Amino acid sequence: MDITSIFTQFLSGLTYGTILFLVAAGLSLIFGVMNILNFAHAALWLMGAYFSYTFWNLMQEYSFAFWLSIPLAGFAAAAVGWFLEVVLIKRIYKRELHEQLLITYSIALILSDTIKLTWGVTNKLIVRPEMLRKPVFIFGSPLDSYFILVILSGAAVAIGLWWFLKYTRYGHIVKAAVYSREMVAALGIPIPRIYTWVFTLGIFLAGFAGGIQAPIGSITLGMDNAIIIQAFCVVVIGGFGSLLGTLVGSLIVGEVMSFTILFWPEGAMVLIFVITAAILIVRPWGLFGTPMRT
Amino acid sequence: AAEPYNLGVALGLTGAGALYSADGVEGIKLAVEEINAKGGLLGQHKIELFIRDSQTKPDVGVREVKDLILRDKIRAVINDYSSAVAMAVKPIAQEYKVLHIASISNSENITMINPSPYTFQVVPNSYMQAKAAAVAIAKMAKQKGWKEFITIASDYEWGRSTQASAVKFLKETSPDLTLKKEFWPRLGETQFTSYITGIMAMKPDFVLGSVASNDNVAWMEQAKNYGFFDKIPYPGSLITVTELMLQAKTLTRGIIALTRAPFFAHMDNPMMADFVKNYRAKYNKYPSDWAVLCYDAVYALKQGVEKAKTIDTEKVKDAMKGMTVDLTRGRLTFRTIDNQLSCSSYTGTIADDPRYPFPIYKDIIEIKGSESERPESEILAARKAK
Amino acid sequence: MKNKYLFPAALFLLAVVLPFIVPEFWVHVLTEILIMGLFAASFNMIFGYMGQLTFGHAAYYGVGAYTTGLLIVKANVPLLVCLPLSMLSAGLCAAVLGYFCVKLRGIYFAILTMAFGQLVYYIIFQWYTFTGGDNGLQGIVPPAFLGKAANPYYFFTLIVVTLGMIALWIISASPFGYTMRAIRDNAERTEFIGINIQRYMHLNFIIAAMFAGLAGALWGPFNRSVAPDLCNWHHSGMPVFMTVMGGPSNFLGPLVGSAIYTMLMAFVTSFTEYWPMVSGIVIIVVVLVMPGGLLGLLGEKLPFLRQNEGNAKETKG
Amino acid sequence: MDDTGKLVLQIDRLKKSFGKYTVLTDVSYSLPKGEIAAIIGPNGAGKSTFFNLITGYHLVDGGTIRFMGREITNWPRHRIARKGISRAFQVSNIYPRLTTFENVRQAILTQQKRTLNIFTPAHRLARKNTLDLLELTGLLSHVDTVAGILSQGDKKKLELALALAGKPELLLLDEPTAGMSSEETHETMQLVKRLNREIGLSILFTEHDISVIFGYAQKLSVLYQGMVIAEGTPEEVRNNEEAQKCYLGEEV
Amino acid sequence: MILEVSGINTYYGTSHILFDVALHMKRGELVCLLGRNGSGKTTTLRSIMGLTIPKRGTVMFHGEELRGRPSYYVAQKGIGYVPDNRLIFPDLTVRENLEIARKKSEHYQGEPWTVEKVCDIFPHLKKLEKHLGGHLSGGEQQMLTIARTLMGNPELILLDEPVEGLAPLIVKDFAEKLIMLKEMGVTILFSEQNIRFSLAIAERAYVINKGRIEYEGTIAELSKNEDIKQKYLMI
Ligand SMILES: Nc1ncnc2c1ncn2[C@@H]1O[C@H](COP(=O)(O)OP(=O)(O)OP(=O)(O)O)[C@@H](O)[C@H]1O
Ligand SMILES: Nc1ncnc2c1ncn2[C@@H]1O[C@H](COP(=O)(O)OP(=O)(O)OP(=O)(O)O)[C@@H](O)[C@H]1O
Ligand SMILES: [Mg+2]
Ligand SMILES: [Mg+2]
Repeated sequence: MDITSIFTQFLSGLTYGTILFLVAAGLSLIFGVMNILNFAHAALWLMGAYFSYTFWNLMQEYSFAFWLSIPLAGFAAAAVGWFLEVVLIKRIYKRELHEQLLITYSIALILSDTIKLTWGVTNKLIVRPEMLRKPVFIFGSPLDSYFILVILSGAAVAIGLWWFLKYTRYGHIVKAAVYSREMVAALGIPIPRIYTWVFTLGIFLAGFAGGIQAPIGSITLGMDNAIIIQAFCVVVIGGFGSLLGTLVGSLIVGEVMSFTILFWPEGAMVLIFVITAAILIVRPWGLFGTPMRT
Repeated sequence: AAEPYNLGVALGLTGAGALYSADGVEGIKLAVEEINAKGGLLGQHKIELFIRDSQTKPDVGVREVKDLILRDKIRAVINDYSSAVAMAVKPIAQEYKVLHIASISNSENITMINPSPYTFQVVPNSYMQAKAAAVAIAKMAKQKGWKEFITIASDYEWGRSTQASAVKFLKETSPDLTLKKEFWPRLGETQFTSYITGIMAMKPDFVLGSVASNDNVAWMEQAKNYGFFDKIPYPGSLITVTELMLQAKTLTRGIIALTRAPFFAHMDNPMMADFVKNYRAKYNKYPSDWAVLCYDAVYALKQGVEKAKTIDTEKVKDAMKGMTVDLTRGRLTFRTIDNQLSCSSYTGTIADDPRYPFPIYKDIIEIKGSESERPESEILAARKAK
Repeated sequence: MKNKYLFPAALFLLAVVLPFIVPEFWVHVLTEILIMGLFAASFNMIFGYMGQLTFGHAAYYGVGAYTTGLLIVKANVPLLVCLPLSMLSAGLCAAVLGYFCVKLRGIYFAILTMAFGQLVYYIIFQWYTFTGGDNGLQGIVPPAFLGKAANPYYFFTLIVVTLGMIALWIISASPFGYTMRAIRDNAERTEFIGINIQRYMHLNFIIAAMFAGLAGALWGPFNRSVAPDLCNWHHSGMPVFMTVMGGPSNFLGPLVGSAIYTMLMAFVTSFTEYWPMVSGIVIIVVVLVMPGGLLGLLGEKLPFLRQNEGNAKETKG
Repeated sequence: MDDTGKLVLQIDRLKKSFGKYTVLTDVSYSLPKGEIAAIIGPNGAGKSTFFNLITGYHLVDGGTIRFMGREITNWPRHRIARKGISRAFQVSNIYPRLTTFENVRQAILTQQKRTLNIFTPAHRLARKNTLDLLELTGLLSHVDTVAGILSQGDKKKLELALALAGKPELLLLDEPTAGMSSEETHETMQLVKRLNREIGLSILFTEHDISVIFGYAQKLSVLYQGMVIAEGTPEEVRNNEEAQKCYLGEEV
Repeated sequence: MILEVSGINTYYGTSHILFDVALHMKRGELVCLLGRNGSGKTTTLRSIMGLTIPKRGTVMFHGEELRGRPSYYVAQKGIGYVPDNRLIFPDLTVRENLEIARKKSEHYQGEPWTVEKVCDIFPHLKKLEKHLGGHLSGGEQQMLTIARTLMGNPELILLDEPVEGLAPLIVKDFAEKLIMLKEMGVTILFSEQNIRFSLAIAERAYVINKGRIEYEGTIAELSKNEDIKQKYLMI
């Protein structure tokens, strides 16, 4: 294998990793702040992709449609997320782990049928602007030009979230709230409101990631099924609630996928699970997470 | 009125097969409507449809079919998108003596091994398709002096059996071709970039693809944006009418591809012309391969009943053995040895056509069933080995 | 005092009588309820008694199913021999994987079991030459004496499942079972009274897996085929649904949950392809309205259903 | 040494740090069989840590711990417990969702090595022993109460019962009477004293309540800045200047 | 009068715990709430804080009705609470435990508290800054919870059994700190079992028994009232 093709493979691992990061970032944020593992995250991601398609489709004649539909997808998903939080998720903060998992899993089921009812079973395709239809070459390695946009968005989300977590206390509030919600409230922290907005923000990220995903291939039902498990792996490898961890975890999964495909194509997923299991056994809180009492 | 004819449909309405199955259901509904409008089977038995979701999972498929048989008292079931489901349903249908018509799933194993007299296949099976692709490719390989190739196939029954047969044929017909590498993306994969760059880096002379439904769309879209098709010939992979319609705007023109039942190849057949007309009137779109195949499945059954002159399943089953039927795809015969319909596969070059809002196949080559079927001797040998 | 056996006895009687009353399709559903009920009850050994949520229990169910499937298809081994062998293979598998799982707790435990479950799934999926890959195995035919009709196999299942449930009941009421409850309640304290909790949890994990394997072994001959989906994480979610619906703090909760869930599915899928939405809504309602599951709710109204499981709620300030 | 046979606990140069933070620098301690002794010291002196090291909750960094002449340093917790050291925790650490009865029965069954039994229904076993112990600790009126809703004082009693169920040779009590009213405090300490007298149980406890410390301990050790700075009879310690300065304050 | 509680009745489920409890605090007062185990001291403090909401009665803070408000709202108004079971966040470091509690509060007029300033009061905490809350000794946790409450800049602090588990020397030291806080203008209401400590520092006392306020008066008066002391405080 020559150096160019290694670099090419690295680049595609990077793009894959970025997409995973975009999906996992919101998941990790929600888990990090609210201690809820959101099974419905990928469904909302998918919904974001469909939203993006709809916006694009409605505004097709304008040249900005393509660009605008991506953030709009984020907002539309955030609205759904906000609704879900206020109506359902709010009721389960105090519940046990399995009940939270069941509720979010049920939401995922309901959402995927909602998607099916709304958009039908036919795949949706967004036609990219001319300038994004050809590959670019970086040191002789081809790269889908759209992925430059993807990587930039990934970076933007990473920086934005880093800022959010660094300059706010949300990360700490959760660790405190896990132990005693009552005490946190007695310190004057309005948990319900914080949770609502963090959840909404997390879902905004999911929808935005969906919008970013939409022009990559085609949008189909069931896309969320595969990615949610991979996103879990990312979060586990990187460490629950750690932004840096999520980023590193995504890149690890992306690159592992990308390179295993060359040597042991059938084994890519197996390897990801082996890595995830190994991390859990050796360092359950992940590469960058902090141990939490259970 | 006479007793109705209960017809079950168990297709993967959710999961990976939803896209194709939904079209199939539409084809079936149209056929049933037409038949019922004429009084039903034998002019008196109205067909009643019972539609279930097999979820593209074998054990769910089995449960749903059992339910159809026991509660809805169906006499025949059209099933499934997934070959694995069809294979799981086969013994159940045989046990309860219910006809089982496979109209989308096309693994050869459905009819080759452990054959059931109740199971019929109206779609060209994986062997026939692979052979058709190989014939087309071998010709091109000779012309262009190709030496090395790579395969990419979805990692499940259909992808595997299609890939295996195609590689075998290519080796037989063009011994100097070498298979450089096999790629096996997971069924349901959405990100193909690593495969794309991996393949491009190896610079094969051509790539043979058997990627399934939704994944196929994603794969081709993503590959295109890497300039994949400009660099590497991609002949003989399955690009059905569904993809032609879906990717009308984005599909790379000029690719040589393979499909199972393109309606435009048989517009000269009045039955097909009528079907397309009615289908468009009803659903406001052109029929995909799956709509055609499932429509044919119902008509094959109808003609079986007419030949048996009764709706009694035992008699219909016997009547259909080796029967010749008139379908949208022309006059075709079920092979006696395995109940496989001896139907054609189609290859051609993807190109725009002013008559349709999407590209179709140009220079279609119809590879007849008789040219592509597995020889009976091999089937017998395989059954013996089992 | 004895009336705590009343409810199980009534259920058993019902199970004996029902197949003579209901149409054949429902006998199949009943068989499924029993098999899934045993599966869910085995899951509850880990969830309800040990206090850990496993999301990979289907792996052991699948290993059991494949053991029986392979033995029947490839070697024509009698079913009665297959059952203990399936328990053994599932137990062995759990002995290896469980060793690592029991080191973790809570969400980490849930995810590790899920990762291992997926691993087993992918191995079965990929190992074409041995397991038939995603095709699964066909031709798993029950022995002739069980005949072709639904009832004989149903009664066979009923006997096996009843024996399995009795075994689980005995274990759960034994000192070992109470040690599990103690570990669930306060693992740290349990160490200081002199118990090697890792070892006990491992043992319990293996026991639970063995019974999951037994349930799996019954599935193949019932369905005539097995497929890798049986090991998938989606399938691991089923016992979770069932147990939560039925009530994890009641020994029969998982079985009752299996009945509700299976019948609901049999019913819903017959008229809509939007069964995921329906089941999603049902689960949400159950979780929100009946936190203790059906038996938990009924237990408040009908004391005879209640068992002294040491699960009374702690009133927090 | 000849008198090892008479020492239940013999600790030699024990060290413990958490990261850079050293809690115990060099602690040597011995406890003769059948004695009640107390360890006192300011908050954060390392008293609980000392107990945690003996019972295997934390790993020892240096030094040795001998119990009945046998070295038990860094044994796993459950082995130490089986060997005969029981403890009651500073913050009550019981089974909140099991009943008081089940709490104690669990500890007794463990002591009787019957917990691997998967055949006999648990309710047939150890009933009498459990009730006896509940009576002894004054919990009989709460047999079927779920332990989580017991009052603070009763939780502490249950804590003691769990420790006693292990039939220990050595009992470690970490602030056994914290949160109890003065009546209950003395009832509890009387019980402890009785056990010591009647079955010769060796007891080591910590307390901040001066009346308990001086009322019940036969031997006092003052732990300060990671070391034992004073040791002796209550009288000796009371008059020790250092002990006064760092712990008791002037006016005792 | 910054706090005026009148006629509150509080229930746990169906059991009636507080009966018409009334108390009031002036700015800068140091008041104690005495009573036996289970008499309702904790419940009274929780009722003011909004952690258990009284069924009837009023809790007026600076003339605003707080009964029925969520506890975060009460805290934001300027009431701090130190629970008897400490509730240190075990997974946060000492510093994080303090920082999470930092907030403005409506009625506080003094200079805002900082980590440095509270560490001046409890110098012992300074060297534990990076330790996890869960690793602290019992007494250290007690210091931390008080310090944490100060970080929220409360005008009124409710302390539940503040000296339980503290070494005698620290208790003495702590008594001085409380007086110091009081002199800084912070109003303090605390419950205690340690009568000696209470009588030494408080100005006024309430005695509660079986959920009813049985006595109210200055410490000087209480010291003289042997009847009340014997009947309710058992000394
Ligand atoms: N796991 C740990 N990690 C870091 N520091 C710890 C840990 N456990 C204890 N410490 C520190 O060690 C010191 C001794 O704590 P210990 O609990 O032994 O004190 P103590 O003497 O029992 O005090 P108290 O009388 O207040 O209960 C404390 O300063 C505490 O912060
Ligand atoms: N969560 C609860 N559920 C039911 N009853 C409770 C609950 N918490 C407290 N009680 C009861 O309320 C009464 C008052 O309790 P409270 O905690 O207010 O007493 P206290 O004066 O603070 O006692 P202590 O000095 O022991 O802390 C007690 O009888 C107690 O048993
Ligand atoms: Mg201590
Ligand atoms: Mg109190």
